[in-house]
Amino acid sequence: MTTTFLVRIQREPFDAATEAGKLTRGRTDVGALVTFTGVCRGAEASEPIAALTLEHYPGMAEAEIERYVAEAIERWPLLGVTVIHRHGRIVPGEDIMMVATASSHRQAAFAAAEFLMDYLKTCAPFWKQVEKADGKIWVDAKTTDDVAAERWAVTAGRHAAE
Amino acid sequence: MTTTFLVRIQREPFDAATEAGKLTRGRTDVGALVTFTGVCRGAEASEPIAALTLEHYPGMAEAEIERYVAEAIERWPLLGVTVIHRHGRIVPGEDIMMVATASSHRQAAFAAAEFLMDYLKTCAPFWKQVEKADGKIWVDAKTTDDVAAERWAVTAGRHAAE
Amino acid sequence: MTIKLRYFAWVRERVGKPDEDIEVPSGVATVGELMVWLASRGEEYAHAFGNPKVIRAAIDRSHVKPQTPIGKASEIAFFPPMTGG
Amino acid sequence: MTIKLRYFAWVRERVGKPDEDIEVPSGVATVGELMVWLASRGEEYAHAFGNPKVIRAAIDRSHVKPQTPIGKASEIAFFPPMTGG
Repeated sequence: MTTTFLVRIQREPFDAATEAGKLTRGRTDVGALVTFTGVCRGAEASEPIAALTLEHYPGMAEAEIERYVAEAIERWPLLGVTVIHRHGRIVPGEDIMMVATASSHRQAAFAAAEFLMDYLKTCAPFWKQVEKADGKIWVDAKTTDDVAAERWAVTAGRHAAE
Repeated sequence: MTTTFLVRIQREPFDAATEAGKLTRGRTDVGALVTFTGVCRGAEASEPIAALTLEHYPGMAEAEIERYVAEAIERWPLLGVTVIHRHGRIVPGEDIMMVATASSHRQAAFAAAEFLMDYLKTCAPFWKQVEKADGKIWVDAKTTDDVAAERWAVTAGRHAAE
Repeated sequence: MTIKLRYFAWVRERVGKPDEDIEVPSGVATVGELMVWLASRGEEYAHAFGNPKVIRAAIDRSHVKPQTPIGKASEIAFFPPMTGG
Repeated sequence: MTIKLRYFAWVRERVGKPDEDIEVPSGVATVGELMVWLASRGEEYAHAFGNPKVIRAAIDRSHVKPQTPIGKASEIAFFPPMTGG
């Protein structure tokens, strides 16, 4: 089983559909394709925002995400994984990031996509700042995201801060 | 909160990306979009297949899926749900069906998409027949699918066979 | 009481028709009893309904269990476990 | 020993620069001890590192805990909890 995978950090917008489509094109072993798209909302904590700006740690961001992808491929029978994450200024309605997972069966594709999202949220070195009417503020990390990531650590956990 | 939803049973191919895109277009309250696409594989139980044919129960298929969608909307804060399922002859590499869920947050979108898939697999009146070298055979239902659907029944369960 | 029966997938193939109208005989009160009676109607029916445990049923387009009363059903469908998605 | 420090998000804003090279003073062996020492370097550092519990660290681009020894690190980064995705 060959697993194709792609991790990309970029300033430019991407087309989630095109990227996900590449995971199934020209092959007939994929039975399930799960695509998650994170979209910039027009409000944060009930207050309207004009935009968000994503800061990241170049080099570490790619390396860290590639580690989660490698672990996902080890855990589930995946045929393809794509992770794209933007940085820079993003306005409401634009896509921030995407994860796509392809497998023969749906459980693996769903589990891997959720696993990747949970780790991305809590461990990938990105920070969101939002532009509100009264200035720019850094978004607080959510405890619920830590809890979500911890559920995968029962059997592995080597990507938690060591 | 208005939830837009669409359930369609059709013979014709569909474009999953276009359909999923409709759930976010022109609105800025969606933060998470999960798309599941079920794809016709070139093999079933390790034997190559030429095609599969999906039979369905017209009228009941739509009604049944609409019930799961209504339950998903009740359980999770969803902003949009799309379910499209094909019937008729489908060749390897073609999309069989899709589920797309949009929400402000990823957990709801993921959970609802998995819930809908588990019920579709076990309760929506569709039957797959595959064309192999030695003739046409009906695909057997999987026990693992029943188990997957049962995990949602702990708190609701009213869509199990009553 | 006349009821429309509908068959799908291999149940349809074994019975040899997609649907038919029947008179429910007296003494047949539940969906399970209807399957037992159907199995007695000839070789093709015996082949289709010989093992009722593997057959699912719906009354008026809602899933039902074998012990469900036929009641005022106007359409009863029989089919194997679903394999869509 | 010279080490490159990198700061991100509000840690960077409070310190007032994205990175700097420092000499690790003797007696500072762990990442946590380094944060305590950094907090003593002036008002902006005190503001950034005054509450080290809310700051995460990475050595050479891998997450580490406060008790992790600095060892032969060439780059140590400090930042708030991540909020990507």
